[in-house]
Amino acid sequence: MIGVEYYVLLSMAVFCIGLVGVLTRRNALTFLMSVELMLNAANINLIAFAFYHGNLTGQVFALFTMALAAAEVAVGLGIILVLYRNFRDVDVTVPTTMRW
Amino acid sequence: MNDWIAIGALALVGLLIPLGMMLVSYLLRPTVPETSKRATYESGEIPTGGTRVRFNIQYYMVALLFLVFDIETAFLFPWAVAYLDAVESDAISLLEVLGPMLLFVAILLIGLAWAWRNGAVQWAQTPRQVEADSDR
Amino acid sequence: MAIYELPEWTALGPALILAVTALALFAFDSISPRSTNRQLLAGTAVAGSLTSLGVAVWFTVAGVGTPTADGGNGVIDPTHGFVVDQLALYFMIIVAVVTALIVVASYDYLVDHAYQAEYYSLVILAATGMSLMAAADSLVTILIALELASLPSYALVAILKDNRGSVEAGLKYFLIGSLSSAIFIYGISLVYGATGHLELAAIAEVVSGETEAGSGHDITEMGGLLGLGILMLIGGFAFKTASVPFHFWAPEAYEGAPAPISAFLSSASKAAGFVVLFRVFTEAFPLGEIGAVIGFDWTVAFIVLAIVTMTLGNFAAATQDSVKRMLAYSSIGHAGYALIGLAGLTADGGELVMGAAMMHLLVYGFMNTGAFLFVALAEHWGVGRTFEDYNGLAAQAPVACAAMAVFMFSLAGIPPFGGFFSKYFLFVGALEAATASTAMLVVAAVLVINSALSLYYYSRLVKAIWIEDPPATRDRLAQPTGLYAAIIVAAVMTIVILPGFGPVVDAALDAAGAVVG
Amino acid sequence: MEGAFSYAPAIAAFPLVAFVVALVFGKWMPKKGAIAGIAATGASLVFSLWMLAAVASGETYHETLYEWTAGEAASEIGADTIGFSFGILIDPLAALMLVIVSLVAFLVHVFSLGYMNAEGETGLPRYYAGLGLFTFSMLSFVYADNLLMAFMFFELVGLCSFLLIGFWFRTRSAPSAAKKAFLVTRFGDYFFLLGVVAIAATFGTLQFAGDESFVAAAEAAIDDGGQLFGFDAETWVTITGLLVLGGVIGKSAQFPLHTWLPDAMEGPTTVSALIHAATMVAAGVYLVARMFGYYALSPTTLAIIAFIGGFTALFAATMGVVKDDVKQVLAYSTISQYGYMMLGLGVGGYVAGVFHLMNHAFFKALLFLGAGAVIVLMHHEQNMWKMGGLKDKAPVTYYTFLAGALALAGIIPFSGFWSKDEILYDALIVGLEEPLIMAAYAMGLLAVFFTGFYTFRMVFLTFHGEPRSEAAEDPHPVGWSIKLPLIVLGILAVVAGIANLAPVAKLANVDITFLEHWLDGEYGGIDEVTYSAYSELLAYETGVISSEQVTVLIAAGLSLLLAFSGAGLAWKLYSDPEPTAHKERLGSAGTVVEDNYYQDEYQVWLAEGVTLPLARVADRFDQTVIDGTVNGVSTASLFGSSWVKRIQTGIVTNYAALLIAGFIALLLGLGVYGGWF
Repeated sequence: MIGVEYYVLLSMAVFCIGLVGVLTRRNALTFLMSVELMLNAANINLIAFAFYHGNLTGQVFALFTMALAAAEVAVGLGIILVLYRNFRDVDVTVPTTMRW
Repeated sequence: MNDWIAIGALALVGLLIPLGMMLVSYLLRPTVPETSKRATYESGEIPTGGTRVRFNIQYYMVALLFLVFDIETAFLFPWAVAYLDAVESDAISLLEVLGPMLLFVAILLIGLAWAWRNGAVQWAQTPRQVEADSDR
Repeated sequence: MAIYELPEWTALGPALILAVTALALFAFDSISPRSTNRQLLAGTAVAGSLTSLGVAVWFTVAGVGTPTADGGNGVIDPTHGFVVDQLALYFMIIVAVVTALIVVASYDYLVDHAYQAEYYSLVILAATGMSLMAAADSLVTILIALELASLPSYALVAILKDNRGSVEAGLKYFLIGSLSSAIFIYGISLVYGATGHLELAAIAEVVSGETEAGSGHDITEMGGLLGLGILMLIGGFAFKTASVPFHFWAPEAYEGAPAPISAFLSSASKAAGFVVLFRVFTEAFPLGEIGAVIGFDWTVAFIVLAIVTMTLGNFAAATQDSVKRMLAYSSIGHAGYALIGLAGLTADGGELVMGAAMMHLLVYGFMNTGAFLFVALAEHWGVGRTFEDYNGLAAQAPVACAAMAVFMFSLAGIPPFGGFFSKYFLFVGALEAATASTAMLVVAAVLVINSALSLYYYSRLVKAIWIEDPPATRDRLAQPTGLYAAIIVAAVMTIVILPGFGPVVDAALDAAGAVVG
Repeated sequence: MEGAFSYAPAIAAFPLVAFVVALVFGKWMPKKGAIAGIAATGASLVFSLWMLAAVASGETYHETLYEWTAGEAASEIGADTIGFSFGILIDPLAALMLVIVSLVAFLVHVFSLGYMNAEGETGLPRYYAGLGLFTFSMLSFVYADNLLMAFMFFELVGLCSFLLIGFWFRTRSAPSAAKKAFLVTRFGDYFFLLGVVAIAATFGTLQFAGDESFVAAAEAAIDDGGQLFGFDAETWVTITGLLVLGGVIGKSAQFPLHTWLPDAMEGPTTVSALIHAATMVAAGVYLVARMFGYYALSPTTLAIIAFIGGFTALFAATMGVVKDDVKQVLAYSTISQYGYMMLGLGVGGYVAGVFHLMNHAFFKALLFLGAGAVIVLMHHEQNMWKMGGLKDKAPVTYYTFLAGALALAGIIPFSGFWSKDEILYDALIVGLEEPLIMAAYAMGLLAVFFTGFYTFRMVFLTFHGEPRSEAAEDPHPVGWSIKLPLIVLGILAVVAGIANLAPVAKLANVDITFLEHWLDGEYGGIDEVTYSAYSELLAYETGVISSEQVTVLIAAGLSLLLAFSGAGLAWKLYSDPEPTAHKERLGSAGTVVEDNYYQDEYQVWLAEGVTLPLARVADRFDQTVIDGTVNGVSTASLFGSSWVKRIQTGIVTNYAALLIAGFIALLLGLGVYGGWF
């Protein structure tokens, strides 16, 4: 049986990949995908720990996380659409009318 | 630890096989450049326009709707799993079993109705249709 | 009163009423999507939020959450994952009040706006989330309620679809928000991993060693994991409360959003963030015991965050040109003040400092909402956004400007107004906590310094409004009823909360005692 | 009379209501607030008389109404709690004073109808509001039962005088006079405040009367012979008494803080009447009478009071001699007369001092109102050299004014004679044993001559002779509202002396010293605050010349002689139809006197030569060091601000990076702190 720590390492790796994506990619959609990656890292954890602790809480929670992720994407895509309409671009570094 | 060596070896082999095949193919094949080879394949039709077409915004709308409602159905599964046991159990009344899910579905229905009435599922009109509408 | 004759799930009434209101608005919009019956829409939203407020007040008065020993009805567990106690009701009241105020104000702000029904239903939906946050006592419900509050907020900030500022604000809010919630959820997964539970009480039992974690391992082995998880939770809440370092969205989101929404986010949303913060940290990670597991008490983190947040918010606000942005930064500063409520807790006490933070959030709910609504009024007039543009408004709209002066002085903490008292209690509470930890002395000192600095920029606005001469070219200013009503109510409350401070203090201290003690 | 006292607060409340009414609704009221003021002061007068009757029937009232704070505080004599409260003390002295104050205030209000309303003044609501507040403050001060409450209303009285003296604030002189009055009296009050604090810290109580009073505590402390703050108990009582006396000297315009009073003539004449006769200036002397038990414990303080009083009496009288403005003459006469009261109190003549306070209130109010009437007659001309001949044209004004003048000059049998003579008699009998008091007595006696002179100079110049200006030839008529108060006060000026015919009593050996009995609590009083109780405390030896009757005769004869000779000299010099000025004959002395002994000049020099440079140094310190620090801090803050806000670059990716960086910094910091690594 594979120890739970490997799952944690895997999830952390996925989380960090997502994080790097957030920090380096300028396309709003990629940003969103990277965040999804981070959420999935959390899901890995939850499932692994649910198995480890022997209760279903984590699995159910993962279900909720997925639903939330979907809702978030829905709202996010809507915002990205109006972003494109206003700025003619989906680059997140373009809108800088407000700063300081 | 030995298990891990085996896994590592397997991974290595798994990586080498496709790479080797690509290498062999590269060495053996004749090179005959031809434009139709580079063209986009569209089920045998002659391609029109570039690959980077802009999709109609309605694609996103439908995709969003699909995404949201699709994911919501995932919540039905745990309920469905527990349903039979719950119905047979004496401790829980039928209302307590069905009520929450009916409420959940009702809320979803309100959402769907809203999206529908606000034109989210209505396919966008082409310019020609708009013209036709205004002519009438 | 006859609380017990009601089923227990009705204890969530304030939140459920809001939910029903939101659904009713959606249903209405489904039936007639192109209706512009603003009276009906706004009226429904106001009625819903006022009913929610009334029910929450009624529950408080009826003694829901008051310990049975004191003649109350005790804490009620309406359903799995929720709890209705004094803390929950207190913050439900704040949320409902702010919602009512901004809905009333929005009536005028939204003239000629295309998405009336959507706007109101999203506001009420977000309020539902915030109200649920107040009662959530499991990480699952907390997350769902938090997202229920966040997602409509993203959309609301960006609701002016053709306004680049609004869209940009929405984008930034959404991106930082999604990143923060990813961190938050990951934190939850780590806490779950370390303890095997998501209910706060169950987590606390594991942390204090009363029960074993699900897998039977010793909790101290997982100390690092739990510590990282807790820090990530702090991150998620810091986003919601606009605290450093998760505050970056706030200046832009508040500046770009429609002003009523800025008011909503900076008052209600922040308060909701704080109630979850208070509940999670006092209930799930009991002080003293947590130190043995992760190596330090989490108050240290909040001391650092409070100091940095206060300082950054106030310093950045000092030299702003745009009034709305100044208020946005000052809102960050006030989040820092409220954080003192957690920083000053000790293992065996701290109701005073936490109660003070809660009082501050209530008073802040009025004065900050009022201030942003004044900005909404200015946007309605179209006078511009900088301090100079506000010059001499008092000559043309003395009532609203008097109210604004009240808000500014109250925010700065000048004696006759509510803001002074809550800040004073915070200061006293911080000093009291300093007996346990000398770092709290620094916190108290920073509080004073920042208050002094804040007086500078708040009074700058008062000076612009009242003392400077108005530009000759300004037209007559309209007097929109709804906005005026909301502003005046907020101003009156900011003032009368002073004579009525006794009950507020009692309520806040009781609520704080409920979770601390 | 049961329950009369429960209405006592109303006495002060009426004028307060009038103040509010005049301020808020005055603009729309028919007489701009005058009616409200008259009604209120009239009601106060009725209630005061009721209190007087109640006290006469043998009751007194001492009640704490509201305690605004109380707590633990260790005081020097060992009391460990202290409370600050509002309370009412009505004993014979307070009851008498209440009647005087409300009567004068009432008459001044009535007079104002003719003086202010009829003359078409603007800002009348403000005027009547000021009068109302003034009356309220003074009445509250009078029946205050503790020193702190007295202090508060003492200050309020000062504020009201500021408001009313500066009533014509558009002129150049009135605001400056108001400021001067305020500042000079504040200077005295500063010491008063110190005294209040010192007494509170020493005895842990500020009550005037009762077992808990600071007077009783001081007496006990002196009897114990212990030390208070490192001083002998008596020395310490002297020090605190002198501190409180600072306030008295300022308010009662005693040397050297008298300079504000002549300038205060810039206010409306009615206000002058109120200030001089019954409120502000009287407040100082009343305070000494109120806490006379405390001063009686310290012979040093008493001697100082007596000497200052005697000196001021003479000093001010000489200045009054050369003034041309009718109000100025009266102003200096006020200073002089209050000097007499101080002299009387200082030599232990408690009854005499209070008696003179009462008589003076009547005749000085009369004189000022008379002067006001003259000013109305003269179309607002105040220079006596432009008057003359008003005797026949305004007989009511003339005869009442003459009654006041005779009382002021101390001519038998007018009221002023009886009280002044009693003061001088008391001074004389003490002076026979104490050389310092003898000197004070001598000055007081000499002042009688000058008083007679300047009073009749004023009368002659104003009313006698030929009219010397057009205004005097054709005086403006005055109405009933002016005449009525004059007549009332005129009668009182004539007959008030009956209250205490001490010389007659001593010579004829009949018991007609009603006021003495009154103040002695024979009709009703509080034990520790009676004349006889004070007499026991006094340490003065008294002497007589051969026998008491002879001494009485000598004292009375001397003062009468001097008064008559002063009046006679005035008659000789100024009773011509066309009187001429005689100032030149005084030579350089005249110049000195006319310039008020350069009192203003030296005080200005003190202010400009000493205080101003000091203030400049302080200001320089404030500007450079303190402000520099503050400015530096604010500059640094704003610089920091402009730096801090640069973090917010506007690029959301940077935010994410900073957010993560901040999070990692927190993680590392706490990790190190918690020992994770």
